[in-house]
Order: sequence, then structure tokens, then C-alpha cells
Amino acid sequence: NRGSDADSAGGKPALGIDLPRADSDFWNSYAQYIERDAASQGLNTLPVSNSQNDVTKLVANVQVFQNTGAKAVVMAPQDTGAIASTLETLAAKKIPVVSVDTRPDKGDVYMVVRADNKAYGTKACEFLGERLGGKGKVAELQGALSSVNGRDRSEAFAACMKEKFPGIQVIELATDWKGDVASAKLQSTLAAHPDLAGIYMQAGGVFLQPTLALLQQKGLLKPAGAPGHITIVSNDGIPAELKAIREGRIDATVSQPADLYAKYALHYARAAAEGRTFTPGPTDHQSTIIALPNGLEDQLPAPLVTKGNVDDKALWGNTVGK
Amino acid sequence: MVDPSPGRGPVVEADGISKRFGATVALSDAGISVAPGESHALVGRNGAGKSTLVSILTGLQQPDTGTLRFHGEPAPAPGDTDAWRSRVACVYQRSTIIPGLTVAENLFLDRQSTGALRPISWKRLRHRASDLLAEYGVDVDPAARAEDLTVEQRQFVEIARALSFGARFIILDEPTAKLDARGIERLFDKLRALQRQGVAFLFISHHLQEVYELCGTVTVYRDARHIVTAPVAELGQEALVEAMTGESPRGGEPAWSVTCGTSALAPLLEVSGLSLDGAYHDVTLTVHAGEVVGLAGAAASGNVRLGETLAGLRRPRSGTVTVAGRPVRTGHVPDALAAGIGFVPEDRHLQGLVPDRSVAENATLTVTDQLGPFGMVLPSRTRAFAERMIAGLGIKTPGASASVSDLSGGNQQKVVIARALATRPHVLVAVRPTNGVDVKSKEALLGAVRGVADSGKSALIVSDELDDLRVCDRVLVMFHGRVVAEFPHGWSDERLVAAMEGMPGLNDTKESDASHH
Amino acid sequence: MPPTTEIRTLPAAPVAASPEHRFALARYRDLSLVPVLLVLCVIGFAVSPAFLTSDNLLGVAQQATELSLLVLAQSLILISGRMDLSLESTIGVAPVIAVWLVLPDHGARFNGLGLFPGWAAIPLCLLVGAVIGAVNGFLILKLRLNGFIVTLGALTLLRGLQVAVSEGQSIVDVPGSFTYLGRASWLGVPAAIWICALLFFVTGSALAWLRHGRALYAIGGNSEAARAAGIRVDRVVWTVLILGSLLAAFAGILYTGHYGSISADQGNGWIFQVFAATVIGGVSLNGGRGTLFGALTGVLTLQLVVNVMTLAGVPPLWNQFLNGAIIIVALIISRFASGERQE
Amino acid sequence: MPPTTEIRTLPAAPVAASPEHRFALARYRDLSLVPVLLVLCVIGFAVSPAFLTSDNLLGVAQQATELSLLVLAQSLILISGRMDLSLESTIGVAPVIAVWLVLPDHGARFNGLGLFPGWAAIPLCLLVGAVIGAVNGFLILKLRLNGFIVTLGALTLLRGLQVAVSEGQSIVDVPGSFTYLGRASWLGVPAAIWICALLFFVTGSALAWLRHGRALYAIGGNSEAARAAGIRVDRVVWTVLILGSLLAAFAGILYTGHYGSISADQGNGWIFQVFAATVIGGVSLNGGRGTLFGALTGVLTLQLVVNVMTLAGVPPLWNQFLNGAIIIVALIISRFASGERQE
Ligand SMILES: Nc1ncnc2c1ncn2[C@@H]1O[C@H](COP(=O)(O)OP(=O)(O)OP(=O)(O)O)[C@@H](O)[C@H]1O
Ligand SMILES: Nc1ncnc2c1ncn2[C@@H]1O[C@H](COP(=O)(O)OP(=O)(O)OP(=O)(O)O)[C@@H](O)[C@H]1O
Ligand SMILES: [Mg+2]
Ligand SMILES: [Mg+2]
Repeated sequence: NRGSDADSAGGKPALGIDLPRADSDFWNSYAQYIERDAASQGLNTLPVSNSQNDVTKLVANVQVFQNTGAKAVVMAPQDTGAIASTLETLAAKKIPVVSVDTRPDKGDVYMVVRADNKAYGTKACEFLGERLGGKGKVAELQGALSSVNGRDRSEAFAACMKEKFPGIQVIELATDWKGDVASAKLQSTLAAHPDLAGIYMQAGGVFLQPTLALLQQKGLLKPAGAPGHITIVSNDGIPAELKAIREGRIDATVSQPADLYAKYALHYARAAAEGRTFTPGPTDHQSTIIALPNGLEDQLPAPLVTKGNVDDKALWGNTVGK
Repeated sequence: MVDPSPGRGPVVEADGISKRFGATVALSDAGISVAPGESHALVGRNGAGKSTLVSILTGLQQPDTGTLRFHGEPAPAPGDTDAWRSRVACVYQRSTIIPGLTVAENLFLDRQSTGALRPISWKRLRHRASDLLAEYGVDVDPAARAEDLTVEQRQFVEIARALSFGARFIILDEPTAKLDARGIERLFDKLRALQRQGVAFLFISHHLQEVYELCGTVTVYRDARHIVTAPVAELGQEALVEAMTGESPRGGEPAWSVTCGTSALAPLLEVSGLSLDGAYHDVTLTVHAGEVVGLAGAAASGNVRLGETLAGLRRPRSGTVTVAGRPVRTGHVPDALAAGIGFVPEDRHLQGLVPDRSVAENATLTVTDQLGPFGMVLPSRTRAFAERMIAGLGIKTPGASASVSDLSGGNQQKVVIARALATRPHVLVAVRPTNGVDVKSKEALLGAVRGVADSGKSALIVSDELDDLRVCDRVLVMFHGRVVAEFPHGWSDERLVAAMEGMPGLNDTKESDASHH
Repeated sequence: MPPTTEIRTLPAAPVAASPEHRFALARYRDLSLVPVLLVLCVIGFAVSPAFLTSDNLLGVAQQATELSLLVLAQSLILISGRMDLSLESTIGVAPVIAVWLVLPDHGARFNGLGLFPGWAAIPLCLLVGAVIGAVNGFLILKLRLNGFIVTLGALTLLRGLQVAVSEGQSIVDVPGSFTYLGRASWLGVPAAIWICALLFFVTGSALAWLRHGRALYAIGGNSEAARAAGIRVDRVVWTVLILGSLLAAFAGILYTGHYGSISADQGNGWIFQVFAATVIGGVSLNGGRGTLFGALTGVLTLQLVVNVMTLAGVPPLWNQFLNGAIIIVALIISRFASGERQE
Repeated sequence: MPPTTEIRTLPAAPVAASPEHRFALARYRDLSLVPVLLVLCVIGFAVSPAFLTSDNLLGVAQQATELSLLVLAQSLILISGRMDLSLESTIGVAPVIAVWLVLPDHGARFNGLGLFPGWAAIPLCLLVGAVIGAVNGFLILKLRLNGFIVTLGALTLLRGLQVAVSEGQSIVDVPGSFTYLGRASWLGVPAAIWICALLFFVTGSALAWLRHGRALYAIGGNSEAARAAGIRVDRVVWTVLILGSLLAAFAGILYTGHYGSISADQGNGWIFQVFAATVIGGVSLNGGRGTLFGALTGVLTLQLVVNVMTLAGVPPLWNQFLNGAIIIVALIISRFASGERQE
């Protein structure tokens, strides 16, 4: 049975991999890439676990990894605080950790693999600001207030708007990552501000369809360029968003590279297990490693996708599931 | 907890007590005074306010106005339960047994151990419990859960608990309503014993002969008011009934009359070879049109189960039931109803009433199909139907739309009977139809039952109350799940009771219980 | 006995006044949230002129549709003395399975089985709902399992099933027939609103005027008594459970049309709102009490709160806090408006 | 609903001396999950040798500690016939407020008020818990509001309060005294395990052998009767509610130590698990029945399920589905093991 072949599989070090959740497009794509790459690189992975967005489950799973002889652990702690003591335990046990998508607040990590969420916010802000010519009203569909990534995007977006486009009024809508809540609040906002000019969605996977459905129903879904068109910037870069961009229903999205997340998570996990080390600075894959108080972070590129580059084969959204 | 100051003033003295519940006036300027060592009866029609007075005397409810004194001292503060308990113990009309707990624990609830921090010794508790129960000749395993006891056994647990407080003043609100003749005897022996020790009682009952048997003084309430208090000796039965009802009774003889010899008519209900495991075996009986048949039997005789079987509440192991020649599918209430069997269940709280709903709705629960076209229930018709019932049975209620749970028990019972009569049944199966009902209403209810028979239908009264059985043309007596005797109208109480007791040959609940294991 | 005469010879003086009184109270109970609604409207009007626009109010109404259907279902179930937590998952899993059976097994990112033609999606969805209700009913009524935990288990299980079948993706390309009801507008008002109004009206009248409707109250109030009165308790309850899940599945159809896709966490976490709406609407958790109208006011209250807070631009950080506070305040107001203890 | 609480089913026949039989059954009820636990252990052992290592089992036990405290609290509350949904928020908000009062108002990423010295954190946390319980009690017992909805509102309100106070961030630098209990090990076993074991033992014995403990069963079984028997119902229930929230706050302390920070959604969504564990453990939602031992077996069952599923490498997509399925199966097994209907 499984636990033991951790050591037996041709000497290959065993990797423990935990998926944060199974109920979102983005993370499922990530899961697919993990599966594919692990197979193609012939890695020896322990059974992949799923912590259902619950840190206590994550800790439980990591515990199992320890007990089944993992030499490195890949996780994506959605709760960056509550993972602290687990990281200490792992450090004590000399098990390196690769943290995907989030940067733990405390506790040593071997490498953080993520794109810079603050950059997401800034990119979206700049795009919107320029499109709107620095004036008008923008609704921002935020995530859950307890989510680090959501908070980073919100803060960066707010800061950038304040500094670069003071003429734009931002209406912040907390949605707890729920599509129906977003739709309801957006609808109210539209009633209050019929002249709404732009929308920033922090997670296309959740908000895209409800928003489009709402705008369509209200007859506000005008093609880009047409008068009364509402400029929409999304985030994630899932196929549905790229499709919407092609059809001119939304204007742009920030492609959060699920494929690179998976690829380099495994890459670093393997390197860690083999005892290799990295230093801050540019990498061989157009990204830079920066130093954190508690480890290193490889900041992967997160391109802004617009009509211009939407067909770029390099975008994971164009290749996933194909 | 012995009374702090024996003998100083009446054990309890209530003056000008008034209590309203929303629309209903439960008590208005009523009073009562019980002397030490006295056994005092409180009688009155249903809804007269007796139980309400009880709940006030025991500190469960606060009176709106009026003063309450124990031994000449003002009553304890509402919250001070220990003080209340040391002055008065009570057998409430409504069960205060906790189903999930063992008999032993129910008996010594909140007294399981001497100190709050002293751990309970369950072994000792069980011993104390069985000793206590033995005093009442009740054979129940103290470790049994109360919910598994019969109604009678539960009632005795209540009584035993109340009497075991050692209070000098004890209230019993309709303690005999759920007991059979033997149980009542046992209870009375116990009460007399306590009387000799100078314990004072307030005894509430709708059986006037019990009052004469046990009590020295009687107080009568009517329509929430105090009417009269007098030594029992000075107040004859008629005078008493008159005081209760406010009208002079028609020289004792009942409103209905038994017209015998109807058995020439066609049989309406035929039961043959009916058996239910642990209850009764191979019962065969026939009820003719125009006939009221009594099915007498003590607690464990199985007569109640038989009644429930006829109503479709229980599926017998074998045997057939036929109504007006057509066989009835057993174990299905709707079929029984369709076949024309009306049913008055044993416990109205359990099977009779939907507490939150209106009197009208409860009274028409069995006939919702007759209240409008296309399965509709028209409020107007429901109301008319219900008001006919209310008038017909003289139900004391603020109105057809009043919530049934605000009625007094007796009146609730009338609603249950109304529900059974609503279907105009061929055979009315009534289990203890006058349970907790006052003399006057009793007459009315039995009259209603008799009326069913006189209108060419028939009725089966399942009961052990002689008053109920007097309306019957004949009485079948069950014992240990078998029909052991039959009496034509005009039987003598002694012989009937003896038959119910399974005489000759002494037997007690133990044997009969044994026969059910 | 000739009724007419009897009715005359009826209640005595003191009693005569009280029927109306009781009646009033009973009625009042369902209206107890109306004051709350009024307060909310006043506030809404104060904070933004946009509040009283038909646009906004229709919006609120439409947002309320899916929730209100779950509340309708839950009310029926609660009135008959039961509970169904799994409704919040049924609203998600039923559409997914229906679509999965219908969609072609190639092309789109989400691959179905393509066993049935597109028009079959709606019937299938409803069927799945009915089956879920039937299974719950079986476990609760036949195996006599604890209904709360059975449906709690079902909640998790069905959500899991949805994730497994949809592979956690939200399903975007759904048959048009399936999304029509959720997005169409009739006479300038979203179809969903018409439908919900109709459903509430029909079910409400059934509860009030039909014997099977009344039966629910009897069963919820005292099932033993109902049984002794010849009501087929288990059969009725089972039917109600099936009907409830059916409504949830239908809510799922509206949801899909309304939000343009079947999202993986459609309905996730709604059950709390459902209970809140139902109970502040005056339906008793112990069964036998409450009306659909009351429940409806409950839903509208919750939805208006969100709307008003958004219009008022409450800082996101305090959103949830206010939400909870308002539920409790509403509860207090309605309790004193109806003057009844809520046991 | 006094009438219905009286007796569940008509007793079949009078009960005469048959002690061992009765007794066996009563006892059995609490053991009804033991078979389930055994099955799980067998499976666990089958799927991985790592299962039966002390490391693994201790790990499971420690992960169960916080949940088990909530279950302990909920059991007490359910036994006395009430419910408290807000426990899941108390476990999060109590520590946050305590730390907020204690931490310096500068420097750290999260700025507190610095009103109290560091050692005060634990007492403050417990105090906050007690206050929450007291307020719930006031609303439920004095204002006679519906307990379910009050605590549901409190759940939302308190979670919102936590988000507002902590600005949605997880608080990492917490006073050492506060985290000690959650992370320390005594005799090679996590302190949390010792503490929970102790609490369960003490409370369990109190329930079994002390008058005030038994009072809970009496109140839950039939509060009118309890009152008639001289038990100060409201006072006792209020105490229980306070105690419950106190335990939840304490669970928060262990959680903080265990996971190294106070996370913003600490305890979020736990209440379902709490109910599941409590009720499959044999505690009745209608009050008056159940034991802490049973509840404990409930927690362990749920926790073992997660552990075994991970060891078995269940495909992530099917995780949740199995979770739900197992709850229901456990329910069925325990129902037939105890042979009692679960009403
Ligand atoms: N809690 C209550 N709420 C509303 N009405 C009540 C309540 N308690 C009693 N009543 C009403 O007060 C009146 C007196 O009731 P009470 O039970 O004292 O009469 P009773 O003499 O005990 O009747 P019975 O002989 O049937 O027991 C009844 O009309 C009853 O409907
Ligand atoms: N707290 C209460 N709320 C509403 N109604 C009550 C309450 N307490 C008592 N009542 C009603 O007042 C009536 C009088 O109370 P009582 O204790 O006499 O019950 P009862 O019905 O007479 O008991 P039984 O049915 O055994 O004769 C009861 O029938 C009960 O329905
Ligand atoms: Mg009475
Ligand atoms: Mg009575």
C-alpha cells in the first residue's frame, strides 16, 4: 500500500502535494497541470490531498505527509496565518515547503511560487484608468476580506487609483467570493450609479458569468468602443475570460499562470528534496526571485491579456484541458 | 423538610385571587383556606379555575391580584422554590414526569443527593425508589425509563414523588383520573394514613363519591368564582351539584335512559378472533345497531389496546373486524374511519389534540373532506360545523377560533369527542370518554354517546369508570387480555368491579404484567 | 340539530368579544415583520434616491427569487414538523446532473454524457430534485434516522457530488431552454418574479384552503393526533419532502438562468439565510405554526438589508457585522410587534 | 409543545422488573458509534501502516481538540434543550478581541489598543466568551426570542465583528502566554489533549453524578416539569449558555496556539461539524438525552474519517462526497447498533 513506496520508488524522493480546494476553475486547472507535470517529470508523489479551503484539514493532511515520509511538501495555504506552527514543525523535521499562490505570514518556506497579487491590482488599475481617461465611476468586486490575495489586490488597486487617477471614484463591494452576492450588489450599484463606467473583478472564475448575465439583462453589454460600454477588467485568465475578451464582452484580464504555478511548484519541490538552493535575482524563466524574511519568493510573470494578445498560445487559458 | 411552624393558622389561606389569561378569566376574586390536618375537596366544572388555583398555590404562576399566606405567613418569593416546596407538595393534573429519565430519578428529581457537590449514589437512589414504590404496591423497576411506563404506573410515580416530600400540605389535582379502581383504593389507603399523621390535603376530583369518601370539607368554584365552602356532611350530592352547575339537577336521574333488548337489530360491529401480542388474545364480540356496549377492564386488561386496534391505530396479529357486514382493513386509521368507526383516544394530549390549532380546526380534523368542494376547506363551513359542535356538547370556549390549548382539560376532552362524532360514525369507539370531565359535562358526553346508539348506530365504551359503563346496554369485562364476563344492564357495582379485578382468585398487577412479557 | 338556531344560542357576553381578538393576534403574527420592512424602506429612501426606483426594487425582488423558493420549500417542511438542510445543495447539484446528462460528451470544456436531448434538461433537473427528496424521506421516515443529521449529511454529500461531477468548474454553456426562465422578462418584469409570486400564491392558498394543506399544520402540531384523526402522516410528510427538493431544484433552474452559469458553489451556505428568513417570518421550528406570507416578508427583509447597505455604501469591513445585528434587531421588533414569545 | 414531549410512543406493555435489559439499552446508546470507530480503524490500518503509529494517532487527537471542546459545549446546551450556533464564531472573535486589547498599538502588522499587559490575554479571552454567552442568554431567556435565530444572528454578527476588528488579517504575533497551551507538550503528549480529556472527564462526571448536572437532563426532558420539581430552569440554562461560550473561547485559545496565529476565519463553518459530531454521538436535538462520551466518539469519528481518507489517497474531487456519505452511513450504523429511533 501507498505509504511505504514513498521510499521504495526508485530512490526518488516522495513529494506531498495538497490542493487548497476543488470547487473553482482556477484550482482545478492547477490540479490538472500538477497531475500532468508530475507524470511527465516522473515524480514520486504521495496521494494528492484536498484541504477544501480549510486550514485545519490542510494541517491534518500535512501531518499525514510527514508520517508517510514526504521529503518536500507543496501547499497553497489560503489562510496564511494559521499555517505558521505547521511550517515550524516541518522546518524542525527538515521538510522543505513550497507555498503556491500565497505567502505565509510566518514560518520558514523554501520557496513561494506566486505571481505578485499587488501587481494584479496595479495592472487592472492602470488599464482601467487609461481606458476611462482618468475619470468616472468604477465598481470593484472584491473577494473575501479574510483572503490575503484579495486584500493585496484591493489595496494595490486602491493605492494606484488614489495616486494615479484621483478623478476616478471607486465603489468597493465585498462579495465573500460569491457570485450571487456580487450580482446583487452590482445591481444595486447600477441602480444608484447608472453612469458606472468600469468594473474590476478580482476573480473571473467567480464573477464573470453573473456580471455578464446582469449586464446583458440590463442591456448594458455594449461592444468595446460603443457609447455606454462598461470597461471590464477581470482576473485569473481562465478560458471563459479569454473567450469573453475575444467576443469583446470584457476588455482585459490578468492571467494568473496556473500552468507555471504547477510547473515551478513541482520544480522547486524536487529541487528542495534534492537539496539544491536558490538565490535572489532573475531566473531562467522571465521571473525574479526575491528574498522574504522567512524564505524566497519566485514572482512569476502575470501578463495582462487584452484583445491584442488574447490568442497567445503561451497563455494557460488557451491550452488547458485541450 | 417539616413544616416550620406547625399549627399556627391555616396551612394555606388565599384571598381575592384573580388571574386572567388573555381573554379568559381563570380566577376572579376567589379564595380558599385549608386548616391543618384537614382534607379539603375543591370541586367545580371544567374551566372553573381549579388547576389555575393550584398553579398559584404552588408558586408556578403569580396571581394578578390577591394575597396568599401559609401558616399565617406571607407566601415565599416567586423564585424561592425550596421555600415553596417545604410548604406545599402537589400532584399536578398535567404530567410532570420526565420521559427520558429513570423512575428512580423522576422520584427524587432535584433531591438525588443531599448536597449540590455530593455525588449521587445511584445504587442507593434505586433502593430508596423501590422502597418508596413498594409503599404503593407499584412494581416497577426503578432503573426503567419513565417513558416505558403505563399511564397508571406513571401517575403513581407522580403521586409517590409528591407525597415523599414530607410536606404538611399536599395538593392533588385530579389524581384519580388516570387510575383504575384498585389504584384508587391503594391511593386512598395511603392518603388516609397520611391524614392520621395530620397532613392536610387539597383534593381535586370530578368524582363526587371520592369527595364524600375522603374529605371533610368541600369548596365549590364556578365560573372562576368561589361559591361555597362547607363540611361535606352538610352538603348533599344534589346540593353540591347544584352549587357547581348553578342550576338544580333533575332529581338525580340522568338525561339519557337505557333502552334494553335492542339486540334484535342487525349487528353493526363484529370482531372475531382478534389478537394482539402482549395485549389481548382471540377476542370475539358483536355490537348491534342501537346498542351501547361497555368494554370494562383494569389497567393491564388490554381493553384499551383493543379499542385502539378497532380504530386502526394498531395492527392485530390475527382476526377480523367487520362493520355493517363489510370487513375493515385493520391497522389503517383512514380505512377504519371510512368504514364508519369513530374514535375517542385515551390520552387527549398525546393523540387527541393539536395544541396550537383552533377549536374549530381540531373539532373538524376528521371531516375536512366534508367542508368544501374539490378538497377545499371553507372557513365559513368549518366555523359553522364547529359552532354546532360547541353548542351541541356545551364546550366552554371563547370561540371557535380560540386555540384549543387554552381550554381547560374537560373542555379539551369535549373537543376530542366532537372530533369523533363529526364523522357520524356507525360505531363510536370511546376510550374513557369522560376522563377529567365534570359531572354535568359527563352527563352531556354520555348523553351524546347514547344519542349515537339511539339514532340507530352503535357505540363501544372502553373504560373502567362505572359512571361511563352505566349508559351501556351490556358490559363485557376483560381481564388479562381475554373477555371473562358479560353483564346485562342493571349490574351491581361489586360484581362488575370483582370481575374487573379478575376475582375470584387474588391477582395483582404483577401477574397481569407478567402476562405481557 | 338545525344549525341556525344553535349558532344564535351561542357564546355568553364576556366570550363574545374575544374571537376577533384571538383572530387579530393570529393574523398579526404574520404581519409582524411589516414594521421592519417599513423601517428599512424609510432608511433606504433616506440613504439614496435610487432606492425607490422600480429598477432597484425589481432588482431586489429578482435577487430574492431563488432564495424565496428555498424558503417556500423550507416553510412547508418546517410547518409539517421537519427540517431539510440539504436544500442548499440540491439547488446546485440538480442542475449540474441534469446538464451533465444532456450536454454532448465532447467539445465544451465540461463534458456531459449526451444521453438526452437539450429540452430534457428541465424535466431531468426536477426529476433529480424529486429523487433527492424521496431518498431523504426514505432515510427519515422509513429508517427513522434523525432528520437534521440525515439532511446535514446529504448537504455535504450532494455538494461533493456536484464538485465531483462538474470537476469543480462552473458550467457555462447550458442549453437555452434551461436558462430561459431565469433570464427572460415578461411585461417588463423578470419572469422569475412572476413565477415565484405565482408559486407563493398557489401554495399559500393550498395551505389555507385545502385539506391536504391544513393537514401539514395538524401533523406539525401533533403528528400522533393527526394520525389518530385519519391523516396519512408519513405519506404527507414524504410528499412534502419531495415537493421541497423539487422546489429547490427549480430554484436551481432560475439561478442558472439568472447568473448565466452553474457555478460550483451555487447555493453554498444559503441554508442559514433560509432559516433566518423563515423563522423571523414567523414559521415555528417546532412545526405547526406560520404562513408563507410571513416567510416571504422574511426573505424580503434580508434582501432589502443587503440592498440598503450597498446603497448606503457601508464600509465592507462592517458589512457582515451589520448583517447579523440587523437579523437580531428584526427578530426583536417582530417579537414585540406580534407580542408572542418565540419558543 | 408540552403534550408531545410527554411520551414519544405509547408504551407497549407495563414495565416490570427487567433491569439489566433496560439498562443495557440505555448504556448501549452511547456506545453505538464504537462499531463505527472500529471499522474506521480497520480500514485505516488496511490502507496505510502509517495509520497505527502513535505520531498519527496523536496527531488526529490533537486536531480533534478544538472541535471536541465546541462539541462539549454544544452537548451541554443541547442536553438542556437549547442550541447555540454562535459557538463557531466565538472561537474566533474571543481571541481576536482579547489580543486586540493586549497588543501594542504600533509596530506589529496588526495594531491593538495595548490597554492590558500580555498575561491578561487569556483571562480577557475567557471573559469575552462569558459575555457573549450571557448576552445570548439574555436575548433567549429574558426577551424570549427564538434561540436558533438569535444565535444564528450572533454567528454572523460575531464573525463580522472579528473581520472588522482584525481587518480580515490573521494575527500572527500573539503573546506567548496565549499560545502556550496550544503548542506545549506534556509527557510527549500535546497539552491540549490532556486538557480536553480532563474537561470531558470532569464535565462528564458532573453530568452523571451531580444534582446540577442531572438538572440539565430534567430541563431538557420537560422544562415545565423541571420547574415544578423546584429546579431554577432559567438560571441553570443561562449558566449553561455562558459555560458553553466560555468553552468555545477556550477552544479559541488552543486553536491559536495550535495553528500559530489567529486566522480571520477561525472556526468558520464548523457548526455543522459540531452538530454532526454531537448528534451521531447520540445527543438528542430535542434535549434531555445523550452523554459526553457519546459526543466524544462523534468527534473522533469525523476526525478519523478525514485522516483515513487522506491516508487512502481519495481523489480530491470525491473528498467531500465521501465525507457526507460517511456521516450518513455512521448515522445508520449507530441507529441500528443502538436499536433506537432517532426522533
Ligand atoms: N395558560 C393558560 N392560558 C390561557 N388560558 C388558560 C391557561 N390556563 C388556564 N386557562 C383557562 O382558565 C380557565 C380555568 O382553567 P383551569 O384549568 O383552572 O380549570 P379547571 O377547573 O382546572 O378545569 P378542569 O377541571 O378541566 O381541569 C380555563 O377556561 C382555561 O381555558
Ligand atoms: N402555559 C400554558 N399555555 C397555554 N395553555 C395552558 C398553559 N397551561 C395550561 N394551559 C391550558 O389551561 C388548561 C387548564 O390547565 P390544566 O393544568 O387543568 O390542564 P388540563 O387540560 O386540565 O389537564 P388535563 O387535560 O390532564 O385535565 C389546560 O388544558 C391547558 O391546555
Ligand atoms: Mg384542571
Ligand atoms: Mg382537567
